[in-house]
Amino acid sequence: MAEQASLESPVWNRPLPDDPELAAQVREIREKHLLQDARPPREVAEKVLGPMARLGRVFWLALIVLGGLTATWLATWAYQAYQGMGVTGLNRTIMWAPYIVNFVYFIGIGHAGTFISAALRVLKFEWRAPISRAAESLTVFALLVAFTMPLIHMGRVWKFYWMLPFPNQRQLWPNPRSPIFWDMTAIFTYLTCSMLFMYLGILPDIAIAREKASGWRKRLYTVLALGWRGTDREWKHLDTTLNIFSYGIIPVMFSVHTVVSWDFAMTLQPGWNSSIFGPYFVVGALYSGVGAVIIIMAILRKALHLEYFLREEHFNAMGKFLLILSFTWVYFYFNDYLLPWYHKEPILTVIFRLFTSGWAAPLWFTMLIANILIPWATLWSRKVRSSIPALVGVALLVQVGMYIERYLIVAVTLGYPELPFDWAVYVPRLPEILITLGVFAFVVLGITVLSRLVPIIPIWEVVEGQLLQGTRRIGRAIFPAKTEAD
Amino acid sequence: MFSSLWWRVGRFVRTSPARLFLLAGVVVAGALALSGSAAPAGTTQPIAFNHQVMVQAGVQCLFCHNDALRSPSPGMPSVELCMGCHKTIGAGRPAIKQLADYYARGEPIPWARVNYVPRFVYFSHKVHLTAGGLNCENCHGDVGHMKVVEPVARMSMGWCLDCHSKQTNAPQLRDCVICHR
Amino acid sequence: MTEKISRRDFLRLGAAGAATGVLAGCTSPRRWVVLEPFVRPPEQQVSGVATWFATTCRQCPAGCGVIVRLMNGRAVKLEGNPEHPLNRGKLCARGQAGLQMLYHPDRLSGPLLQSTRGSREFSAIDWNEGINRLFQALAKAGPAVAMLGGATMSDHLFDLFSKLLAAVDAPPPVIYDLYTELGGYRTLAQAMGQVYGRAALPAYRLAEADVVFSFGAEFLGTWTSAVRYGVEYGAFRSQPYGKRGLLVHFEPRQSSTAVTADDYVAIAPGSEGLVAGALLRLIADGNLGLAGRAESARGLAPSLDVEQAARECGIPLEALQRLARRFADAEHAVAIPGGALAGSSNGMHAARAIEALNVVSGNAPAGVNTTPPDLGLARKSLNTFADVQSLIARMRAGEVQMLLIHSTNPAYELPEAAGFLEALAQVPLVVSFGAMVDETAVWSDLILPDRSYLESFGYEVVSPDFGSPVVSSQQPVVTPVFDARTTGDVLLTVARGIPAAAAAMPWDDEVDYLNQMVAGLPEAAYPASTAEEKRARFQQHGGWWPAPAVAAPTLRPQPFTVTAERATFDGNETDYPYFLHVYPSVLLSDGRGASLPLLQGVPDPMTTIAWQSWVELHPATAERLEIRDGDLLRVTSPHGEIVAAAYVTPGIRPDTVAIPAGQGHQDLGRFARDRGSNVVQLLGAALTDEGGGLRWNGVRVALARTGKRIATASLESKVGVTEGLGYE
Amino acid sequence: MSELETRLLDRGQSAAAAPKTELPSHKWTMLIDLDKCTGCNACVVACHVENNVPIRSEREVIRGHGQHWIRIERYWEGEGDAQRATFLPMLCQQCSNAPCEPVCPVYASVHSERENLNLQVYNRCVGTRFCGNNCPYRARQFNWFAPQFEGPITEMLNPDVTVRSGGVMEKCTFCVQRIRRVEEDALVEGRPLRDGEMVPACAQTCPTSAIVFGDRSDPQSQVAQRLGGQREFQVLEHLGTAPNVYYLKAGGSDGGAG
Repeated sequence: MAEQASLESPVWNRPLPDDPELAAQVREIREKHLLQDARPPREVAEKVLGPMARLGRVFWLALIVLGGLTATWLATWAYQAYQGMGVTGLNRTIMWAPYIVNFVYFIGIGHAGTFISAALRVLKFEWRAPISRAAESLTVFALLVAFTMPLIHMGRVWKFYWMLPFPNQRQLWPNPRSPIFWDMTAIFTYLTCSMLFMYLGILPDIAIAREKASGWRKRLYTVLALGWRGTDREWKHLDTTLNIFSYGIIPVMFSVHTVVSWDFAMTLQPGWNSSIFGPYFVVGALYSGVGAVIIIMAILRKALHLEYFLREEHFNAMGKFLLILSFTWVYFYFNDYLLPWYHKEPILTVIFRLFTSGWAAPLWFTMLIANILIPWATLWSRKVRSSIPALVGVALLVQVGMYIERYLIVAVTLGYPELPFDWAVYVPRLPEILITLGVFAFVVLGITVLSRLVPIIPIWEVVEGQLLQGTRRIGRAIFPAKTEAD
Repeated sequence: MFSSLWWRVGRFVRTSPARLFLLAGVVVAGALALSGSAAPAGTTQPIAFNHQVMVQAGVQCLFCHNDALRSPSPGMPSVELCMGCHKTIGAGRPAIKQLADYYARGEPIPWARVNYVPRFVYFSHKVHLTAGGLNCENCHGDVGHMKVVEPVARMSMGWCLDCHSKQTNAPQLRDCVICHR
Repeated sequence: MTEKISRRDFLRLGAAGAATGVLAGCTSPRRWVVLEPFVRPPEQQVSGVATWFATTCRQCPAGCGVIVRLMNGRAVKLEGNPEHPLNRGKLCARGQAGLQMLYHPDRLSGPLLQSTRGSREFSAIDWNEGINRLFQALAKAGPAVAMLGGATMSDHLFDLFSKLLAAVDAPPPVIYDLYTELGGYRTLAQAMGQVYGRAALPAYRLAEADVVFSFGAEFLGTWTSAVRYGVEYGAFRSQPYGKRGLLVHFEPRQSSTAVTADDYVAIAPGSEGLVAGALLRLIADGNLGLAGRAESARGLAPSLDVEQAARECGIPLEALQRLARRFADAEHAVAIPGGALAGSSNGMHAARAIEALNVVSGNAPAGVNTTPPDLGLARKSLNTFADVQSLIARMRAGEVQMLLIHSTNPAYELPEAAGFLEALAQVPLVVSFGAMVDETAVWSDLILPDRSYLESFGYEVVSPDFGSPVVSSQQPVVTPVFDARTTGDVLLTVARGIPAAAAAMPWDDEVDYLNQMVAGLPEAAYPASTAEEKRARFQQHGGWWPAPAVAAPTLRPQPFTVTAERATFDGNETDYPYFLHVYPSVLLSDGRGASLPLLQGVPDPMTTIAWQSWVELHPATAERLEIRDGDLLRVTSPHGEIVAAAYVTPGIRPDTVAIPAGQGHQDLGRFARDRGSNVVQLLGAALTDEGGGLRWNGVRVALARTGKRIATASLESKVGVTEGLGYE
Repeated sequence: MSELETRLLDRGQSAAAAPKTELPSHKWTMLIDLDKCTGCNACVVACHVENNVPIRSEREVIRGHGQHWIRIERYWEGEGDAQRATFLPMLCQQCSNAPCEPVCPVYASVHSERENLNLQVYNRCVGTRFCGNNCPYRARQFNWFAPQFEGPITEMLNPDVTVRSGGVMEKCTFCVQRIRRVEEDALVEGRPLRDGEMVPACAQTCPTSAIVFGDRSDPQSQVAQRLGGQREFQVLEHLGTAPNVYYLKAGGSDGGAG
């Protein structure tokens, strides 16, 4: 009978079963699962668009602070470009460090977004619906930042275009053998795909916003909506395109961080030239990425009052996700260190000793605690996973841990080349620190601003999901279930 | 003429906005392509020196630029060398008077460089004139008919490569060290 | 006047030449370059093609021949003169850096007057006034004039100074500087005089040697003719039929010579003579070696107890015996007395004892037992520290009205105890000829800057010459960069005003003088018929030397005795627990190199430290005093104290600390000023037992942490090179 | 070079139909006899002067920005008081299989097949420093700041060598400017190069002649003659970089060749 009812009456006012016990079950299901807890589309839209338009004092404060930091970043960059790379703490042995660490880290962050929305879309995990866009926006801004890093790192940034293939009278081209060239290609592709993927997803929501908004927002949305009318044909196209993207973007994503890892794995530097770096970096990236998404989710939920959309179930799922990735990452990490520890390749042994008992030990152990001990100790418990503050805490720790891990790989390992005469230690100086702070600020700033410009929760996906959700009764129990769409 | 050009461009874009990107791309690529080379603009010389007159008077290039055969640089004639002839020849003319003044003051003449290559480019006149078997005019044009010498070619890397790829007896400019040290 | 102008053209043309370009390498090109050709080009000037001129290196007294590469009239590279029989085309680090002496930004342009000494407030005057003041003072002072010169002064200049002083009945110039003192030039020469009858610097041929015992002789770094010894050493290492000599080095600290030696023995400071004596004793008593060696050893060996000697020197007796056998058995064995021993109280004894080893092995050094042909050229004769002390005494007594100082820097180089500056206060007029404001110039009234050696004429009778006499010629290779004037001409100008001097110095300028001197030279290795050609070739080839003679030095030792004297040290063992080992820095030598960035910025071979000065400590010492690299230590001797950064190294005896000379300038240009500390301040003014040398190798010191710390400017990774890959 | 690169480089030169005249090729090789190296630093200073290598201030050296194309690496051998220092002159090894070349995105670090040298094209360098990281000898020097030559010192700059600006990687070139000079002279005189005609600044000044330089492809050259002795080794041979700088171990004879 329930099915019948669902087909006649709209999902948002399906009657509760008369049997109070069953009714209780249904209520429980509805409050637990967003997609079960259907509301009229208008209301759903309002829940998203309402807070979006209300710019409170906190928002402006954040805008000023983050904007300030971003400005500092650009100013410091200008100073560094004018003075020379010497203003950084780099030296004749460690020629890469701060910016490449950030580069790797942000590429990593950039992974999660697309992974969550594309992969989970492919796998038809409906619960991802409210998360996906926040994740994608994270991807886009992280990638933007990551892309500037190699430029900031260059000695003569004003010649950066020599790294791009363009016809010139010198008859010179970039070197296809250089991992940097692969990097550029991979990241460009990934960035473009991610942006398009995100933009396509936003289209219908912008159209909705266009209907609701007024003033400059109206004008803005009218342009951005590209005249979306929501005809069946448009929907059909959108669906197919998004599917194509979802399938296409996953291999790209894997390739990107593998290529990034090749920047190191392809060198002769002991501790870098390891064949496991590809998958190891990819997993590391996802690990830190998912963590970052959790943090962003929490922030948005608080800032935009999205309690209705982002529920315990989502954080719980992300928590599990984080735990699994933690396991995988540990597997690769110890693969990478078990071997040197066993075969005692001299330089690697020195580095290993440095991590375990040398000056780098505090960093190394902090990383182990943040990346392994805490997640493993906590994430198995549903209580932690579903308590947002706890989960965010863990996610933050994971960020710290993963940043340190990249730092150890790039800035510390590089200090130990083959000839002991050249060993060195890298100590950051103010410019790197300012720039690093600045880029972090920029990512947050970007998302903050974006979340106020476009619906950060994909309204149409949520509604669509809710339409397709129903309940099925088996005996005395009621379970959430997909209704056969006809 | 330009207005019509603008109109064409305008129409080209209007017909399909997407073409705007194409256009922008072309412009950028072109700009970048040109960016590598230094295009010398005209300048005034301290003395209105006239190569045409000298050449028609039968003075060979190597008479004044007399290091060209034995040195990477062709050498600029010393004021003394100029005066060698111009003590008598055309001593009355204003330009020659200027020259004489420089000589009397013992001051060098601040000639402005006409044919420019960047300082990280090492070009050897000696090799090109002897082993290469070129003549001055191959690169510097028909100076004999120039009242004021202007560069006939933008001496950019592409120009070097182009010539070396066309001349059969010129070596391939494969390794950068041939010009860049 | 052409000079001045054409010089500017040189610069302009240089600055404009397509190949040059300061910082233009990769920055966006300047579109418009002004080309300024010569007004009157110098002969054989081809723009863009290098011209080479031969001259003499003046970075140390050795007198190596160099050739200078000129591009568009600018000196861009120094190389050894391949023709020159002394250095044979080779050059050392200091020689290579010579160009910065020429192009140093802090060189003086024109004479300076200092109203109050030490104020560093100079007022520029023009040359006429400067020379005039010199003349007036000279005329007034009469015989109460003194001259203090350095060993790097050109011989012709020395001659002119001597003639001038003689003309006014003043005592002859005193030639003394720290470099020759640290090299033990004077002491060793005297020892040679006692052993072989001719007091000259010894020159040891290593090319064919089987065994070389070096007693603290840093002959591959700084000692006498280091470049030539480098050449010799190269040959020594690759002799015909794969023969490779054995080099044994005795020194308390691992110098770069010790590093290259096959066998290095860290002996107690000041025990070189004792080692030599013990070796003699062992050869004599053990009847060691080839025929006749033991006999001659018996004649010379001092009476000493070998066990005890071995203990004192810090060598196990077996090792000593092994070494004695090696030396005695070697066909061609050479013992080299170094500069270090000359600084210790028993210097002369040690030198004799070591030379006795050569007598035993029958290998006399070159140049000490053959009287060279008289070239008719004046040459410097070095003075001892005792002579300097008597000069100082005269100054203090007010017997010196006017002091001339050229190419030496006593205010920096003499220990405080010598009381030079106090004595200087008694001298009414002090004239410095320094090209830069050095510590001494600061205490002088008048500065008449001399030209750098690449801008001026001169010659150097090479010493030590390795067998055959060599005269290196010096000529200007570029038109002067600064408005400095050659002291030679200054002196000749002044002399005109003084009748006696005018008679003694009839030349109208120094070139005239040189030409007449050169004209008197016997036939050279290169053909030269007329006098003009002779002069031309003299400059062109970079000097005069006879066709190579194969006459091997014959051994004609005088009767002399070897005694085993112990070295004495200032300061008792309890208050001053460590021996102080002073050594000339390979790069900065005695400090004259400190003004050149090229020598300051290049890392020292043993410590890889640049721009700084340091105290070398044994790890045990460091552990006892809890000292880490870079800790600023207060080094105290009975005579003074300095503060210097610690450098812990296994390359030194636990009972010794080593400090290089050369840093710690207050003046001498922007690159030398206020870096490190001057080790000379730790030394006393005591003399050695014999020969009147400064006893600079006879001081004990105490170390104390100041609690402050500096970052060591070293190139090496200390962790890397000490712990390395950590295989145990 | 890979086929693809060759095609990329050939683009535009495809116009050349007729066979091109190729300049003569060489195998420039350096031999360093550690038995003769006395660590006197003459080579270092000579290199600085010849190649306009800037001297960095004390502050820079402390910050690890010391810049020398050739340096004397001093190691310690043995234990305790028996420890003895050893010198290892370290410069660009001009690897035939250079790790720095493939990683450069703009061909600033590029191999010259003809000279068998490892070129660094300063004016092409964008300063990614990838090459510097990938050089196991750390022979590449980066200009952390634009070099400063004070006052008249600018006048002793060698006009044959580009003065590198800030943000550019540089390294030992085997004094390629000298190589080119003698090559150009030989080309003009239409003769092959003579052995010993080309000597880099370090080898020229080395008092003990520990450094020997020449063209390995000429069997009569001193280098070719001396290669293959028992003492011969290459630094970090096992990495397969195939350096063109050979070292002779210190101590012990190698049958006259040392």
